[in-house]
Amino acid sequence: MKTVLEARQVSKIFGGLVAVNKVDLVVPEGAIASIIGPNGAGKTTLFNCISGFYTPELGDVLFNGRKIQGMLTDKVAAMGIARTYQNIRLFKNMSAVENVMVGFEPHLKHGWMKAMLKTPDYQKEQKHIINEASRLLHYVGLAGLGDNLALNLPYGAQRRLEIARALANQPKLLLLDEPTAGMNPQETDAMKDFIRHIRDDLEITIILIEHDMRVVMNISDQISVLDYGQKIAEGNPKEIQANPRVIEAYLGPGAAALSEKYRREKTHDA
Amino acid sequence: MNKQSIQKSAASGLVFGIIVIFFALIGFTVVFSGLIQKALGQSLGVGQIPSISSFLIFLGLLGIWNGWRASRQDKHETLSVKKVLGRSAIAGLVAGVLVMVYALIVGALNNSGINLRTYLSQLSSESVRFFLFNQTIVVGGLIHVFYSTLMAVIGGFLAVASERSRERVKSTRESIQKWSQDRWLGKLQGNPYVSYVLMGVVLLLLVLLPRTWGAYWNYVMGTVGIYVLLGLGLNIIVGLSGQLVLGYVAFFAIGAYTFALTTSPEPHNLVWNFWIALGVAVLAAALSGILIGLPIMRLRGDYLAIVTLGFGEIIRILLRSDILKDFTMGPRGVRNIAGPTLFGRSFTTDVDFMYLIILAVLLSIFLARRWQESSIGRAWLAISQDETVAQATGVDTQKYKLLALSLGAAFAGLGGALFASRNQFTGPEDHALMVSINVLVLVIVGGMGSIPGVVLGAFALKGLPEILRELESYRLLVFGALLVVMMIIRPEGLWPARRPKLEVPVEQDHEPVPLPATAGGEK
Amino acid sequence: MEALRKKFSLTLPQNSIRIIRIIAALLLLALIIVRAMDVAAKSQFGADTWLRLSVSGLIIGGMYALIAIGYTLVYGILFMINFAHGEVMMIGTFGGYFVFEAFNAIQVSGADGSQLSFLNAYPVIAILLAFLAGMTIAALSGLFLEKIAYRPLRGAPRLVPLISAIGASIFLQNAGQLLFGPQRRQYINPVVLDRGIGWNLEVAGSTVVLTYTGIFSLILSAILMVGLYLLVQRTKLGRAMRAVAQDKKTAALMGINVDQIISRTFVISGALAGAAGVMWGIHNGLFNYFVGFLPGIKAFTAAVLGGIGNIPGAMLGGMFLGIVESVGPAVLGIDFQLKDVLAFTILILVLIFRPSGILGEALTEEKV
Amino acid sequence: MKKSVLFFVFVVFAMVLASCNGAAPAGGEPEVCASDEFGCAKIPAGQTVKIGMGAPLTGDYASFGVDISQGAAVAVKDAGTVEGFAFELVAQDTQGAPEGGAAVANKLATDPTVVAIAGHIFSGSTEAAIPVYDKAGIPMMSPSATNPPLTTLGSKVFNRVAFTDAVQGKFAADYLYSKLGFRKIAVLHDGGAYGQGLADVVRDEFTKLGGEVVGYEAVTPGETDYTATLSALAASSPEAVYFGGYVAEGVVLTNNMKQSGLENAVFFGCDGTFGTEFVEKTGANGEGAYAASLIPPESAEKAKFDADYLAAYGVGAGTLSPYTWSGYDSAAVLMAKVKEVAVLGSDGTLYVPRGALVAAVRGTQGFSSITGDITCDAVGECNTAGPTFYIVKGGDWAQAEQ
Amino acid sequence: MMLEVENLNVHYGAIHALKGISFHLEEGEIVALIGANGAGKSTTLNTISRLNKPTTGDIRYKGESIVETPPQDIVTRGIVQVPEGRRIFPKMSVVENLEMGAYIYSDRQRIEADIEMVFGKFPRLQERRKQLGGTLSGGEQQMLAIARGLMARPQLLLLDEPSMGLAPIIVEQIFDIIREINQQGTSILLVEQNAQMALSIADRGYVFETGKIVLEGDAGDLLEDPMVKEAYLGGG
Repeated sequence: MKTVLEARQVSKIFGGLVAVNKVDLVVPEGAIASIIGPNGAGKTTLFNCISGFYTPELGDVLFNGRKIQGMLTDKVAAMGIARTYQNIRLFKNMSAVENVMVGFEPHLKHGWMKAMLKTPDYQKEQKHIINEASRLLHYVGLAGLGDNLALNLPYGAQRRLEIARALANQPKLLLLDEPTAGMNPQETDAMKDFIRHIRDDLEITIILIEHDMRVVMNISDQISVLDYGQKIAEGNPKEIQANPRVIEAYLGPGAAALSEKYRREKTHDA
Repeated sequence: MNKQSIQKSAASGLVFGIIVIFFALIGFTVVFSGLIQKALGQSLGVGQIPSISSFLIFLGLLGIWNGWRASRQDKHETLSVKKVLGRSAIAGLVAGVLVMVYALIVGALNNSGINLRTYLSQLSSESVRFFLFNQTIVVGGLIHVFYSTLMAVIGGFLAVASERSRERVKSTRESIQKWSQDRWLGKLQGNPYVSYVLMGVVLLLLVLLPRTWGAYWNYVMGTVGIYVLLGLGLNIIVGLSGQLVLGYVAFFAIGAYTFALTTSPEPHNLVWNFWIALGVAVLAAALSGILIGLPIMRLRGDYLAIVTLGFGEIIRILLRSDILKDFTMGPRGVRNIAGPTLFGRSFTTDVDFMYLIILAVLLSIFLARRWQESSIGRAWLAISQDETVAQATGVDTQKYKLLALSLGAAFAGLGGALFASRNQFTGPEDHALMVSINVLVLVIVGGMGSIPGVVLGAFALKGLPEILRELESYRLLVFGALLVVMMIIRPEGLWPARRPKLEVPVEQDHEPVPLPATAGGEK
Repeated sequence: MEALRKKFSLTLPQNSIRIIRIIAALLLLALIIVRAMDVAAKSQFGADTWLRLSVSGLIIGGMYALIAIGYTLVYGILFMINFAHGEVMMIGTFGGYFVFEAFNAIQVSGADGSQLSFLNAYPVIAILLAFLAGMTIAALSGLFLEKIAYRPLRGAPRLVPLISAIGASIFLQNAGQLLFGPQRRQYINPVVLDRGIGWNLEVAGSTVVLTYTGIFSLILSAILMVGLYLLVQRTKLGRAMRAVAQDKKTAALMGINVDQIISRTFVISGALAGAAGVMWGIHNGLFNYFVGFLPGIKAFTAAVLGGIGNIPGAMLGGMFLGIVESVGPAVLGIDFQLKDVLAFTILILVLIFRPSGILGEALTEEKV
Repeated sequence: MKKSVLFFVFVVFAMVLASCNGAAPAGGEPEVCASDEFGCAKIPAGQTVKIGMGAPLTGDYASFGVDISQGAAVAVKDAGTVEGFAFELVAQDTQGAPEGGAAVANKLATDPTVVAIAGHIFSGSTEAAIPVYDKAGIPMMSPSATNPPLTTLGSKVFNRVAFTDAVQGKFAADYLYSKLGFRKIAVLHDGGAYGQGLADVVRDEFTKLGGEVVGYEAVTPGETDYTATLSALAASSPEAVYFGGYVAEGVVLTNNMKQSGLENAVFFGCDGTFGTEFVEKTGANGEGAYAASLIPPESAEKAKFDADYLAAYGVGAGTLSPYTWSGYDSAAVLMAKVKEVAVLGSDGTLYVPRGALVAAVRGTQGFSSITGDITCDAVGECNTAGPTFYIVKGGDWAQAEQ
Repeated sequence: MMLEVENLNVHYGAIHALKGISFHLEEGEIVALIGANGAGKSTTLNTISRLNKPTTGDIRYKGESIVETPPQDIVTRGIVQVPEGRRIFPKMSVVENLEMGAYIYSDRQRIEADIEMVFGKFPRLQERRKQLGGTLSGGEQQMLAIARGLMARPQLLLLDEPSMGLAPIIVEQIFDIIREINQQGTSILLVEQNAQMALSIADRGYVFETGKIVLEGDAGDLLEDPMVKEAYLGGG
């Protein structure tokens, strides 16, 4: 299978603190790859290295075989890497459909002169992206909400709008940073299905940061575990769940077991 | 009456007492009374002290307001006459006593022959006596107490009355609104021709008015027009692309000086054609936008603000400096700048120039709208709201920020060139920091990112001080206060920007809906 | 959806921009050094001149620093530029002035039975009271400014308080003019602080006067700065101020009265500006209602130069700016008229290479 | 949609309001109006004859504007009436800037009862105003616009009682070289048109005379510490420092000279630094400083004016600016000329033929006032006599050896 | 009765965030508020802490209404909130953060003693006492946030999403600590999205949905409730 993204020995240092320490990551085309790990383990920093926010001090990031570290984020986006954010970052005072239209930016042909003159091909292009943006909103389930300001949308809708904006980039690789954070189990399930759907339908490779193990274990083809900036394990969900290092550093006994423990204590007290 | 209520009333009285004293100290009591007297149609010579009755009206207005404010302490309670009487009386009494104490001190000092004006420039002997109603200090002070209390109580009663009739006023207003909605406004709103008719009327007025309203208003409105140009430009930079630029005057100066130096016989004797020079001025300003922008692309927010402020100051200081004197004429400025010519004829009367400015404004509004509503405007807005994310979404932020700077600068260049041409003179003092601040203020007062807002803001900012000329040396004081009040009561600006409706319905059979369109509650 | 690609891109990759920037910086530095060496080789100025220039720079820098701290404190806590801060200083200047005037008018008999003004009989008390008055009235005006012009705007978009501040600045300036008249006034200093006298140093064959007023201002600003630093770092109020600056909501949850702390911040910054105002009057003598404008702009520049929101940065920025203004033109051999051009150029250069000022935290991408 | 309706209504309303400035035609005009180049100013019965003034009343230079307008206001009080009509001074704020000057000029020119302009203050503001008054035919008499080229613009209406920088500079250079015997001077100015103009003339003339100008610098107006600039100048040890600028900076410079290694150099100012304020605020430091002025030492008129001014405004004449007396004079000349040409119409309206007034002002000969006899030449220089030089002696200005 | 909330309504501008909710908390209890994001749980806590002002309704603490009490006095009375997202002061050291928690007290010795006390509970923090808050890991920050809350000697602790964004293994530690604090006599009002965990340690629970309480009851019962199971426990 073809490799879409490859990180080789990527390291990122913040004033003495090694946030990402020589991490290797290989993501094959069409995969859903998850990155898990405790808070502060360097997951988001790794994302930022891939999407061009940070330039790693060491190592290479290759996208479809081309080195992309050091490139500005807009160039990275134009190449086909789109992302969402842990704490939703939309253009709050623009309408939802405009948010998506901004996502088409790397693929627009016509500049300010043509916009000033409103040439026919400029108008055609604009019309095209309005239609496409509306279609994308429809696709993520926000049909009819497009003219609302982004900040007026409910929480779940904002998460989806963020994905729609990322999809408007027409990415080959989609980075999702905690897409189910703050969702209830129903919404989480729907999101899980949707992520899989995007992958299958649009043939986009997806890298996921996620805390909800039900999501991660359910949809991932490959899971990488980070701890203190280092990759401590990699493999498919089964392997990860069985990996003792992961359990020790991250998973613990599991929520069900914990819950059981507290309930026992409670009855004990009583 | 509980303790809290008494405290609040007393506080209101305190505030109003201080206001009255402040007005007295800055001589506003005399000037405003004079204005009232003039408004009542009585003449008032220069330097003459106005009549006591106009002063009483002035004090009365303040007193009534005091009583009104003191009475309405809580939005939710219903007022009763008893409540109001106590509150307003306390407020009036506190204010009155405070003013009396002031009057006693000032009056006594004045009577003892001390020249208060050595330290407080407005406290002439006459104005102090005027403040005491030309009575002795004790009588004058007591009149203040009595009058302040009386007026406050009246204000309290007015508050009750207005509250009792509020329901009625509200229902009347609603019914009128409903009627107009049904009868004509609603119909008109639906009618696509209305806006054309209005547009026609405005155009007609734009054609007719410069001919009729005289040189002074042509001058004032011309200045307003030039500030509209500046505002449109800065609106692109600050309002759309979100770069806080405090040195906008640099572009204005570059436009003005480029035009001036290429058309004036002194110092270079390049007497270029008006239109060529205009184009060169605009281009020079746009280019300077790019040049200034390039090194500072990484800066954001207040850092950008201070750096651009520095650029503005550098340009101004250089223009007036000795080292560039041979090139820019130093502090003396450039004179004999050309007016517009067309086919060998020159159009330099105020009316012609007004038309030129109107044309420039209309053209600029047209262009600014085009850009704002295009994908470029969208990219700018995205940058202004979250630059990091905009860039990660594929927006070439450097390109767009530079574009915004250079387009904004081009508007400033146009404004500068017209400004220089109209005045036939430009000097370094035309390009001081206050211009940048004024333009920024007009953009925000009008409503960030809103083109009609810019027009309104320019009227408010450049028109208002002219209207306030009646207030003479108080006009900037009043202007400053109005600015604060405006920001408090309407922070979004006079005419906030709206986002256009764009979404088009999608045929249902196109794609399956993969997510239930639920909304996870509200914020 | 067809993928449409941009064919050309003029933007250079980040690394090459960085390299260009470093090369430019080195070139610039080399240019400055060459120029300075050239000027030095001509030895137009002797050691005495250099000493005079540096002392003058330090004195003015100290005052800039005090005012700059006010900008930085307020910025740190409310993220707004208190444009009216220069006017607060102006009010402080007037406060001190009136105390001196009053004491000058009071006659007392001195130790030897001669008639003296109170000002000269008890100069220490007079100076203390002048500072007390100047600082108090400036602090109060800061307090009222916050209450009237800024508090109602809490939570409004960032530029709104800025405009309000500009309005307040215009208002205060004009109120100052109307109250006290447009004429320039002069501080009547006690004889011990006469502006003309000081320590005479023999340097390079000529006498350099270190005026008492200048040294006094310099020492006092140093004391105030140290005091402020201790206040912010060591006291409960200082901790509360830092907490509010970092996170208002959480600070409120700690039982901190956020509004009160903000008010106190304005009081402190006003008091410092007031002190600077009185010093300004004592050292420079002349002032009128416009006195706050230029120092206000300069101090704002200094605050940004040092990294706005950072207190040591404001101090450093103020001192640095003062020195650049007085020594810089001489070092580079340019007209003194262009000292502001030099100051702003340095500001721009500093910010190009350190986009958040000398001591400001590196402006990394906010945690994404 | 609703908003845009409001918007249009607003625009229309604003414009209509603004255009409501019509003037009613009147009958009973005297013949002279018909033949006059600019027609007549008509002042209906009960109104006042207005003397305009464009002056900085707010902003950095407010003290000049306030002072000069107050001086002119005293003149208005003294002027009495013309044919039963009172005079009125209309001082408008220019903030000292050209932009404000043009605005004020346009505003004043639109008022039919403004007959003459005692102004403007500052050359830039004046320059922007001249074309407007030229068109309207309103004579000007500036008390303080000293920039030499102003009278070379070919304007009919512009005159000034202030002498030009060129005249003063030449005299000053000569005085420095010949009278005081200095050979090495430094020249400073405040970066303004006035100061720089003077400084340039002095530098050029002094060099021409054979002296050496060892330093030429500008200071930033409004600052209160120039020790750095002065210290740098001190390195070339000039015998005197010539300063072109105003009293505020002059005072600071004089005071700072003592701390900057220039304690032995003489401060030589101009008419901008003359005045009681200089003496008051420099104290001992000012002793031996020079300045120029167009004011004769003492006269009965001056004494009366000083007393009137002090009584009316609580501050001494000359404390706010050195041009108080010029302000009085420029207004006084204009009103005297208005009295000469004004005609009372049969309808009770006062007619002031504008063209005749312009000519009358330009033709002023030997009008006696505080600043001496005012005689205008063909281009409108009404004070071509040289300045009187003053020196501070014993804490007051005394006439220097001429 | 420790805390009674009665018919509480809160508006943010035009948005009606809380629509007349009522609940109570007995002394020594752990009460869990569960529900989806945006259901109004955090708003409830913020209203109790008086960061928001309710439009109508009453909040009584030990029988006294605290609706008009300013936020700093709420803390003085013993109601302390540990906010969502930890929100420790990033540029202050661990010790300074703890001192901020004891802001309402000025007795130096007692504060020192309290710091030692919380260090006893959180040994990890003691190791990092000089470190700046911003450099701590997520779990450590959450511990610091709770420790800081304890410094105010709360009688009622409001915990907002203590498990948010934490690794499962850290969540366990945090919940252990919460339990311990409760057993030492502090009542706890716990807002959680992790309904299973929350209800496991809580005595009683309330289920929020779009600004209303739709279900309440004993924690154990809620855990078994089919509707809760379906909506918040993910069915399985």
